[in-house]
Amino acid sequence: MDDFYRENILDHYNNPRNHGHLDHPSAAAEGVNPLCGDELAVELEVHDGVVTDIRYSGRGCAISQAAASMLSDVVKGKPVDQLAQIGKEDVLEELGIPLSPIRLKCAMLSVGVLKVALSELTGEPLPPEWNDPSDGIEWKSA
Amino acid sequence: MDDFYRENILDHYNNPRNHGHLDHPSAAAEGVNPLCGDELAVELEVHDGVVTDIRYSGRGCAISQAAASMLSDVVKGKPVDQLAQIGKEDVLEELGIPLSPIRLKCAMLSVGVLKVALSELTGEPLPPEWNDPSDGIEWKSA
Amino acid sequence: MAVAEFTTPLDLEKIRADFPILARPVHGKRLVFLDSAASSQKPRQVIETLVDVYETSYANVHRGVYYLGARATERYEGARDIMTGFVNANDRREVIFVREATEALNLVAYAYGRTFVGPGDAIVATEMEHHSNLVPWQFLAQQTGATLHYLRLTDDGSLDPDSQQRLAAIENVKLVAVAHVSNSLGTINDIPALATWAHERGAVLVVDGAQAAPHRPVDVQALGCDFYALSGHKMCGPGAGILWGRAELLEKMPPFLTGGEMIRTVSLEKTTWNDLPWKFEAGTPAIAESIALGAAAQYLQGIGMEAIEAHEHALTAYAYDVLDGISGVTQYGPKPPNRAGILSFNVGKVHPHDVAQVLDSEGIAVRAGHHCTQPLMRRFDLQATTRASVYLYNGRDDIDALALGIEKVKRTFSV
Amino acid sequence: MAVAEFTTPLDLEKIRADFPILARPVHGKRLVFLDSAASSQKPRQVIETLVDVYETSYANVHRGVYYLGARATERYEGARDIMTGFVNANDRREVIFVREATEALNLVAYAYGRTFVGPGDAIVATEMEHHSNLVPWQFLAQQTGATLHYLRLTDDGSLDPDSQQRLAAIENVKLVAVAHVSNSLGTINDIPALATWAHERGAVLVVDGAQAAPHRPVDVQALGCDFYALSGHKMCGPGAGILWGRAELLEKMPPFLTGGEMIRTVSLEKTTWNDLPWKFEAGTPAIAESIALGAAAQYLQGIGMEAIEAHEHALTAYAYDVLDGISGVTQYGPKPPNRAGILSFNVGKVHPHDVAQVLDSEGIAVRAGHHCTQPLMRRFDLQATTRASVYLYNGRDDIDALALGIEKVKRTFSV
Ligand SMILES: Cc1ncc(COP(=O)(O)O)c(C=O)c1O
Ligand SMILES: Cc1ncc(COP(=O)(O)O)c(C=O)c1O
Repeated sequence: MDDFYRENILDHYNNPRNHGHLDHPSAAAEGVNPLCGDELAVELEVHDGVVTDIRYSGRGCAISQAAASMLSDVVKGKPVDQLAQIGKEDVLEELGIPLSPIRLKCAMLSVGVLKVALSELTGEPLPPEWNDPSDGIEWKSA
Repeated sequence: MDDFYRENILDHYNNPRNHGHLDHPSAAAEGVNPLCGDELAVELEVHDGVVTDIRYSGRGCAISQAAASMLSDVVKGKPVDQLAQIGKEDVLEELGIPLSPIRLKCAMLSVGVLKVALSELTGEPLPPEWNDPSDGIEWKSA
Repeated sequence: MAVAEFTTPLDLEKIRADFPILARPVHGKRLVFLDSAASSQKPRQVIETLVDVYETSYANVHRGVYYLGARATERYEGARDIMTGFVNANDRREVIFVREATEALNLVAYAYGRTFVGPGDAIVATEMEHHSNLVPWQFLAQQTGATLHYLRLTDDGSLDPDSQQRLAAIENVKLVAVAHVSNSLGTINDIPALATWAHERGAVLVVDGAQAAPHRPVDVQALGCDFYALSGHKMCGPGAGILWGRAELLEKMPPFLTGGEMIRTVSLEKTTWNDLPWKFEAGTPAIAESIALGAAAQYLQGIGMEAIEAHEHALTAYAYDVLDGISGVTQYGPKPPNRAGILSFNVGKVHPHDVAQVLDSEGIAVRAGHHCTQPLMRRFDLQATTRASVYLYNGRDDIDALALGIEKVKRTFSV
Repeated sequence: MAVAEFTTPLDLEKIRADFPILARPVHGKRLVFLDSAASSQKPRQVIETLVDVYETSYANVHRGVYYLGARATERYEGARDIMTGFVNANDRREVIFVREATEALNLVAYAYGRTFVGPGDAIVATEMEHHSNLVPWQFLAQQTGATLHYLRLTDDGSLDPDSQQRLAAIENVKLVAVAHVSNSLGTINDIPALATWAHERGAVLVVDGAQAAPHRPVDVQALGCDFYALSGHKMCGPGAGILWGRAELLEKMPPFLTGGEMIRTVSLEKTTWNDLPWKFEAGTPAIAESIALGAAAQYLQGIGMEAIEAHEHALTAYAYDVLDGISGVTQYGPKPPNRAGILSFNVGKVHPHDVAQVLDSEGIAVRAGHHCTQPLMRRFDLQATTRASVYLYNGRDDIDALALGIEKVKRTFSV
């Protein structure tokens, strides 16, 4: 358990990538986990089907913030139609630690918000696993 | 446990003493144990401060009926002011068997009804141990 | 009269060895426990689960970041998954932990009843209901101005089709409440047919499964009902049970108990509710108890609900015939095979308390009384009956002991 | 800064040996359990009582004529006698078994609230309440048209006398609800004074004793309140608790849950209620759990509630000083000695989830979050805190481990 907060998690937490806001986002969304108060917003800039820029903001625990930072690195520069592939496993792999159910929600906040923003962008419905009413998380597109 | 229904209990149950009704009771009362449906009525005839006759009637288990029959034998011929002494112990002694709480209520139905009839007769309030709202038994004087 | 032959798919000896209490004599006699309809005994698998939770995995659930909190949550929610499978619900969000069937039925009466039943509406129950599936509806009718109607019984203790036809004319029926199996007579009701009948009227069907779920496979989807209540303590578990309800209904119901856990956000002015199932689980749930209920369900599933049903079916047929062969014994309720493992009878005019007391002296545990079905007793003009009920640990020897015990009753009271 | 000296009247080593879970390492470290305010661990005396009930004395209660039925009833009602003594009630009829404090408070909100609170009436709660002593009153106010007012807090987390004075003008106050001890801040409220304040207004006082009853002697007569709720799972017991209420009030209240046990007579038309306390205990109670709650109360009484209080008092003073000495740590709530054994703090700007996670890696169990007191969090402009709470099995070594753990948090997050 000693390396729960691995170097890379702390690095992303202390030096967040792509933190802040975009002037003209093509799509944006936010999520709140009312169980712990974590909040996260994501903004995307898309040109010719490619995510040219991304920013996130919010507050919460190191896991939710580091996951958001890591995810933003992954997403930036990717074609939108590749992003549908991104899932829970990718975030877990980036974090590289086993998570209990309660911490899993922290980790998944950013990818969930991303999915909402993408669905806003493409007009495709939110995949059901991101729309599970029993996960306690509230999404809204901005 | 084999002699729960001792000879004398079965004798009183099968050959009830003082069963039935009086033509001109000086006092009467009834009781119902709604938990098991046992019903018991007692009628007293009193002359010059002495119980000259007693009748009981009702339906219920062997314990409640035998106890009523035994009690009627004890009461008959006694001065009213001696009857205030009669209590739970006397009934238990007559029955001569140990009773679980649920069967205790069966055994005490007749003596409780007697107490109500006596209190009607003498105008003295019902002793508190016969007026415990938590014993589940409903008394009324007839 | 020929007595039904008794064969069972169960390994009785093995099963009995699982129940420590069965090995302890009562009044120096072998314990013949024939009161499982009131509450069942517990196998060591369930007792050990309680001990194991408290010794290795206990903490409050849902909030703890630490190891024990995660472990307790995992086991608690795991029990919900087991119970979801046990009643074949298609969604774990539909499974709400409660103390017992009574709480489950009250949850429906308060949260659904107080919202969707109003003045001029009708509720239909039956004359055979246990008080726990009767008084909540009386109380609801009284508080909302609705009218409560009853399906009547035939002389053998089945729902009377004529009565159902007469009641068909009633309008604004909002809720129909019925036992899956009667605890006094062993009657098995046709739930799918009643579901259709209720739904045709736009009503929901609430099923009291207290006497069914421990004894036969339950498939809420196949039954077609809208709510299903069961008690863990009658199915080898401790003081925990479940309410199953359709998600669409649970979602549009307000909460019942309020407090911690069932909220999403609370401010001084306003509160929003948590998602299903937690919206209906206010406060700290019975954690170890719910986990042990899951263990009880797994224990029963391990033996097989079909096998348990077949066992009780055979034993009930045998017992019915044995009692039928004892002069002076009157039995009530439907004849096997259409009957669950509940035998209700009287011995001559001997009061059931006396019957039960004599049987107790032989180590035999049966129930005597109205079995929380006073209206049913009145329907049959009875004050009380003696009730023997069987479960997976009962065998032919128990019924034979009962028969001998009844002979002793007859001797004692000269029947 | 000087750290308070720690001396205790308890034999800690002996007590710890009673709790099997404390002997099991977590992540290879000694378990430092500092989350008893959420739910306490269980001593073997309580676990063994559960096992013993199921192995020797189990049956349904109140109706069984047979040996096990009588034995179970005796033990169950015996537990009620123990709990009557535990809160010093003067009448066993005033002690109602429930699942936990949340159910107890809802019982009052439904049965008392829906009967005696109406439109235009006022309810007073406080800003420090646990959701379980807040949402039921919001829900009651919403459903009855009453208004809910709040006693506000001073900056150190005590009830604000000014606020009480402002609220003194409110008319038609029917009910005042307050925690005996705050679960987020450790504030100890002056219940006798609040009882006087409530009674002067013709209101009843409902006390949420969830955080007090496990930790200090409770005397409901001396407190002068009208209802008192407690959870067994926070006081070494399983999933059972009690509501204590004044008999005069309980008698004039309608029932809450309805069904078996709580009735006197049932007909198809009308039902009459059983006497206290059973009028409020519908269905099959949590039998073994209630008996084991009695065993928990006896266990605590055997050690001595005064001694437990003194122990926690000393340990809290020590812990407060230790935390106070760690730079970057901010504590909330009143300073000892006027404080129960609950320590609520933050470490720099580190999110409490992260604090708890790092502590977990050292085997230390603490809670992180809003502790079901969102309005209180808002009052202090907090999203969450880390909470360490102590009980009879905690000692100085646990606090010292916590301090070391916090140093690790600081290192990890460069505070
Ligand atoms: C048919 C039926 N319904 C409901 C109940 C109530 O069960 P519980 O007391 O466990 O709530 C019982 C148990 O006696 C029952 O037999
Ligand atoms: C002050 C307070 N009140 C009420 C409760 C609710 O207790 P339970 O969840 O056992 O009903 C708690 C427990 O978290 C508490 O701390």
